[in-house]
Amino acid sequence: MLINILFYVYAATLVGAALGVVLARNSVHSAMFLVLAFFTSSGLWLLLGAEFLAIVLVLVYVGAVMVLFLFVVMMLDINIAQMKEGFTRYAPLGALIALVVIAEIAYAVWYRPVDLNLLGAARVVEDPSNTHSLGTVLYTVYVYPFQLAAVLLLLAIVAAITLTMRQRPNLKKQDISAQVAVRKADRLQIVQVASEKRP
Amino acid sequence: MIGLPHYLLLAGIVFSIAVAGIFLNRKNVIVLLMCIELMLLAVNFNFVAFSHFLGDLSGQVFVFFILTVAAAEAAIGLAILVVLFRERRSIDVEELDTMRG
Amino acid sequence: MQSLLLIIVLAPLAAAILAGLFGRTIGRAGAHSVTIAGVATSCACSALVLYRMLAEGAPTFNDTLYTWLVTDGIRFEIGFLVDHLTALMMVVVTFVSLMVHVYTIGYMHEDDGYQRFFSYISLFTFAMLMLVMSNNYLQLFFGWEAVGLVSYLLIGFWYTRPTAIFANMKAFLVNRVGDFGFVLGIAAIVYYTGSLRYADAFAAAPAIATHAIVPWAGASWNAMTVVCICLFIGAMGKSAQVPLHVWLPDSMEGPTPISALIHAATMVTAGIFMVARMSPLFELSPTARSFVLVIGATTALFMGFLGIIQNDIKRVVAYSTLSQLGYMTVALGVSAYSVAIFHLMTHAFFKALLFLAAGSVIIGMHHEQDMRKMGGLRKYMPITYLTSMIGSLALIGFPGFAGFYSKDSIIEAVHAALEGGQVPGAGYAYFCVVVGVFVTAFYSFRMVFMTFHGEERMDHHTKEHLHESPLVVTLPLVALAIPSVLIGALTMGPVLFGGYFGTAIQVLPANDVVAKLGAEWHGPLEFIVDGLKSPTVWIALAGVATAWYLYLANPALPARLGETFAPLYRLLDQKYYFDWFNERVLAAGSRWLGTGFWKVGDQFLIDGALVNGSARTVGLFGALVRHLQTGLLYHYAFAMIIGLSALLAYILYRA
Amino acid sequence: MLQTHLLSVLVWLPIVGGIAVMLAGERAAKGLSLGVALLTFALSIPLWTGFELGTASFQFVERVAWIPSLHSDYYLGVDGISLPLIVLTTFTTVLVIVAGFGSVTKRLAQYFAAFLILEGVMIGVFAALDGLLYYAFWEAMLIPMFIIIGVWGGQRRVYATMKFFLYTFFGSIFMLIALIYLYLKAGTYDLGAFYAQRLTFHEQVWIFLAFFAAFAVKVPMFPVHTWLPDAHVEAPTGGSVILAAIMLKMGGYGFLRFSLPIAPDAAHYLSWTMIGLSLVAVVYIGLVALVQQDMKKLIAYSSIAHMGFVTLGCFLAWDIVAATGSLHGAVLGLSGAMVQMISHGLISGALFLCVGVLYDRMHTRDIAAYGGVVNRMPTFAAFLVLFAMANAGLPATSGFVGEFMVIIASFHANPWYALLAAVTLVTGAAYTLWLVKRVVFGAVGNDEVAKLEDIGGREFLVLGVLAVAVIAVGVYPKPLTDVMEPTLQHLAELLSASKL
Repeated sequence: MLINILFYVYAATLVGAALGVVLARNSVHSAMFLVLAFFTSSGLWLLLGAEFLAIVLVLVYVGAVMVLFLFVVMMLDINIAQMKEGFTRYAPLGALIALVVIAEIAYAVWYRPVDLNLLGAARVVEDPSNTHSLGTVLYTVYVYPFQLAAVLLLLAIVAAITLTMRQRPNLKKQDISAQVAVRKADRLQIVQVASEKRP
Repeated sequence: MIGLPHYLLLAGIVFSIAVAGIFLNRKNVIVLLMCIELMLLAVNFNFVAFSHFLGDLSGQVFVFFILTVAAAEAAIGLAILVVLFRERRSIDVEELDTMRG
Repeated sequence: MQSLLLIIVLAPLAAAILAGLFGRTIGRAGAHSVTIAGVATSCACSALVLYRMLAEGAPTFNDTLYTWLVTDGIRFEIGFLVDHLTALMMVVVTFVSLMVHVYTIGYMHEDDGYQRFFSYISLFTFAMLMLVMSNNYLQLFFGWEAVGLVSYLLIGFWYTRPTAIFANMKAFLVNRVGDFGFVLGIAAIVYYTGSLRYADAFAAAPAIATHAIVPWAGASWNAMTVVCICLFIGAMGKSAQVPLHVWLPDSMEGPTPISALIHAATMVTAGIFMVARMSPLFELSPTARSFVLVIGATTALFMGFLGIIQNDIKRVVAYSTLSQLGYMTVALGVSAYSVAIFHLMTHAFFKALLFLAAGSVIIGMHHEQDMRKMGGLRKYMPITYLTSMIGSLALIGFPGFAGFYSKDSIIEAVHAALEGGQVPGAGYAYFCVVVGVFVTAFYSFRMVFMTFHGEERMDHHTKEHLHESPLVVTLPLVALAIPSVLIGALTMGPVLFGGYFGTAIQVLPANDVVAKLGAEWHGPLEFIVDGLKSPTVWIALAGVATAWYLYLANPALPARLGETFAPLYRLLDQKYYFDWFNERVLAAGSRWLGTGFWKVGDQFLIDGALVNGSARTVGLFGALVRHLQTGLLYHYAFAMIIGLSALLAYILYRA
Repeated sequence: MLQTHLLSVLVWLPIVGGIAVMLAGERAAKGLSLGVALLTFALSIPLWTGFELGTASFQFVERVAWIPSLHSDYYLGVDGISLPLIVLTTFTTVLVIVAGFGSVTKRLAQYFAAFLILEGVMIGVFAALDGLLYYAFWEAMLIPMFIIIGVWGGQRRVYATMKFFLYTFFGSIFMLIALIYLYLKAGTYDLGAFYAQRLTFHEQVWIFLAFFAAFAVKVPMFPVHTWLPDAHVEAPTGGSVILAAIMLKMGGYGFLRFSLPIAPDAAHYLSWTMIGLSLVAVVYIGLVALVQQDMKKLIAYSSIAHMGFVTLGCFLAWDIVAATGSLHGAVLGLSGAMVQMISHGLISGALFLCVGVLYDRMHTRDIAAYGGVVNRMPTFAAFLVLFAMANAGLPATSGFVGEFMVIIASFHANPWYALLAAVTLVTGAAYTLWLVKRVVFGAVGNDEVAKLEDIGGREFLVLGVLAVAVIAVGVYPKPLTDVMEPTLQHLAELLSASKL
């Protein structure tokens, strides 16, 4: 019963947060709504027993990705007033389409329930610890995809840096090798000055 | 009792909202990226739900990978966005029509 | 025997290759020495072969040298057939060739292409020998085309002259029209016999004659007639019969020795030789022989007319060659194959003589060929004058000279055929050859009178340098003059009536006009006496007298006659408009057609409509569809959603 | 080792060599590529000498599983049809490489590499006995050629390459469909299984038409020939040579290898169309060639007319049976077609090389820009006249042999065919001599011509070797026909037996 209540609360919050992402006037608000959506999803995943993923979602998404989003949103100088122009004009059409798709999905999942037994998946007895069992699978069966995912992340880092790095002209930088290679003759000029008589 | 259909429907609703968001949003590319994140979240929901009700961990492993890809995508997407803004001083979706036929 | 024959063939070839490829190394003297040595060897060996055949009764040689290829059970071979007919041709070819080689030393001694020239004429000798010695159609066709090639190269020998390179192309193409028929004839023979050998074709000849070809529904042609006419079309090209004669007068653009060797004595007679060789086939098709007869008669008379109005000395001789070839063809048409060959032989000597004499005149005149600028040359060039007089007398058939025997035999043979009545068209042919005698005599002596007699019309400078040609030029003249006088009287009996040809020439008894002549044959002297009783000799003399009157006694008259009969003159001057027709209608027509096919068919229809048309359609479609690509993200998203929901709806509906 | 894997070596040696040339760079390119080409040619000689005469079966067979899931094998072998073409390929490539030494200046290493790779792939096409393998080589062949024309081509090379590529690609897609259909029927891509596969009449017609689309474009037959003049005109000399000498033969080879034995009843049913198109090629294209102003275009059109003889020879068999009641003469037509292919390979290659020699000096292909070349270049003129005569089908040159055989064979089928085919004697001579007359003969045409220099040792070598080959085949073609005869006899039996 508690789980039911929790589910509905979380679900409602999630839907609300999603709407907020779409409808918010300020993109900072959108981002904050997205954070909310992630939090509630994490809660729902806990209900489903996916503890590890729920925590990862919070740590990685809320902690890293969303911070990145906020960072970019705030860094860019965006004119908020203009941001929602034309929104109301298309809103009814957007809502209609969303409703149609939702109706179709609802029809599909509600009136044509899936017989899970037919899917023929092997039911494994779960280890008490979700993290432990996930790790077992991840580092045995899926070890190569796991490595590939790591490479992908590396690539993403390299790509992001290459994209955003720029060489500013006339930027003053320290050139250590040039400093070390310098010789006395380069800097110091000894001038022979004719001596003057003492006044 | 909360069953699989509940979760699936929830995921469907979130997905639809995100799609509508892409359609509705005409000014801000960042919100588009956020909508994509939302869509991926909806997909992940399905995976986790099926994984739970089938008792098969593969679904969760896939969510793990999707999270990885989504993080990468977000990083690169934002990098592109920054470069774009640097070039055009705007992230207006309506102005991004270089590919017009 | 086989090695002897190989030497005959290969000696000129080897000499040609040496002179052609290493001409620069061996020098001018080297080139003419090696080629003359080659041809002389060949000539001596040919004489030896003929001697062995006649004196020792050596059997006919018929053997394969090597197999060219075998496929589908058909053997394509290279081989020799040497019987009396071949042996005769070999001697004639190599002898005339040898004379021309020697003569060339004098004629071409200032020319830059000296080695090249010797190489070509030796190559020609090789090709011509391959042609006459062949025992199968493949090799015959090889020789046939190879002599055509050398003729092409030699007509265009002075390649910087536009007329020469036009003439050589014309010669090759007209010959190719003939070969077109020839190849079809050969294809037909292979079709009916499955073999390319003469022997097989002759053996199967009666069987071929029973077949019919149905060209279209309702028509039926005798297979033998088709074969023979096809082969004869080849002969028409090579032996310059109307209407494929147009190349021969133009071929006079080549150096004179060539005109003598190729375009008078040997190559142009290849067609005559070929028909004689194919006598077992032609005997079985009266229609084909009739065709041969009419074509030959037309050539004999009407080409003679053209000789009357020519002013170029070589062209006069060229038209006389055409006319004489017509005579030979007439003889073939009445089944007098041996007479045709006999005339071929005598003609080879005296026509080569005439050409070489004309060449000698041309040397003397510093390459001036227009007879209107000559005259009175006899005191400057006595040997040349004498020999050309002999040649002309032989040509017109003056009693006792070689041409008399052969030409009179032809006329007699046609007469006999006319009486026998086996060949349709014999009456026309008889008319043509008899009138032709007058025409021949007229233009021959017109040439002699204009060149050697009368007023000296050359300019002062030329006159100062006039002198008799050197020994290398006059020697061949003399050497050819002797047979031009004697060969007829010496050989007429054995060649025509002595069964010389044996089985080489086969004539059906019903068609055998030569046998009828033989019944009245009592010896060469009696033949002269008989000849004097017949009108032809007097007709010839009348021709000479007319020429004398018009060009010596009353030289102003020809021009007036030309004005009086202006349309006729123009017709002759335009050579019956054959060239006009060929150039303006055939050549221009095919070029017009080609341009049409190219511009309309290829460029407009295929490329324009089909290829680029479909490309343009795709482009047009793309131009329309591109408007869907706005480049705006939310449009794509919208399309995606619509598509997604429609797909979902469809799946739900189906399930 | 060498005996059992000779074909593989022949296929892969030039490809590997080509890659090595590309890596080795400009300086080593000439020597290395010539070495590879010569080695390949040398290795193709044991193929000829080791070839057992008198049998129609495939020899030097190599077979290992390639794509087991598709039942496709790496299956190579030669018979009397493919052997002469393979040797022609290796021979021509050597000449093309040597000819490229002086005339190519841009991207030398890539140029030679492209030709070497192309050589290997073409040998693969001729040697493949597995449908899928054949298709792979067939398509791979397009790429180097595309690059050769596109990079080293003339002014309008982009148009020409697009046309070339799209035309051939269009055709080969249909062939792929036919191959897949045959695979689904036979369960394997083995060519022998395709031969043995029974097919209904309708299946045969569709399969035949699909193959026809590919091969007719390649030959090229009227009316899908218009890519050829453009491609030739724009291609560099070497490209033109390979295109004319070998790539066009792919079409004729395809007819003999695929269309005829796999769909004999359809070929029978459609033979009148094929013969009609061939004769149109001979007559129509002959006339078109007569009015060309561009040397390469003229030779290109003459190629189409000559290839008309190849297709004519291929499709005569049924008419011969209908006219005479026996197969006698059919093999004559087939071997005439084969000889014509080899001969055309030599002659058209030589003619394009001759044009290349002139182009290198004058940088124009316009016939009107020449005249009196013989005055300045006598040796070259001699070669050109020789090849021109061979092109006109003069006996004792290779050009005569095939034409003669096909004309005789076509007389067996129908005298009218022979009549139309023999038109080439006149038109062929007309356009070739017209070219010779205007380019070679005459007084020196202009100042440019007056500055010409005769061919050097390298060019002399290339043209001389070709001249020897042309005359050798013309004087003694028996070795060539002996190799082909058993295979063609077998082929005639295959195509005379109905598959219904």
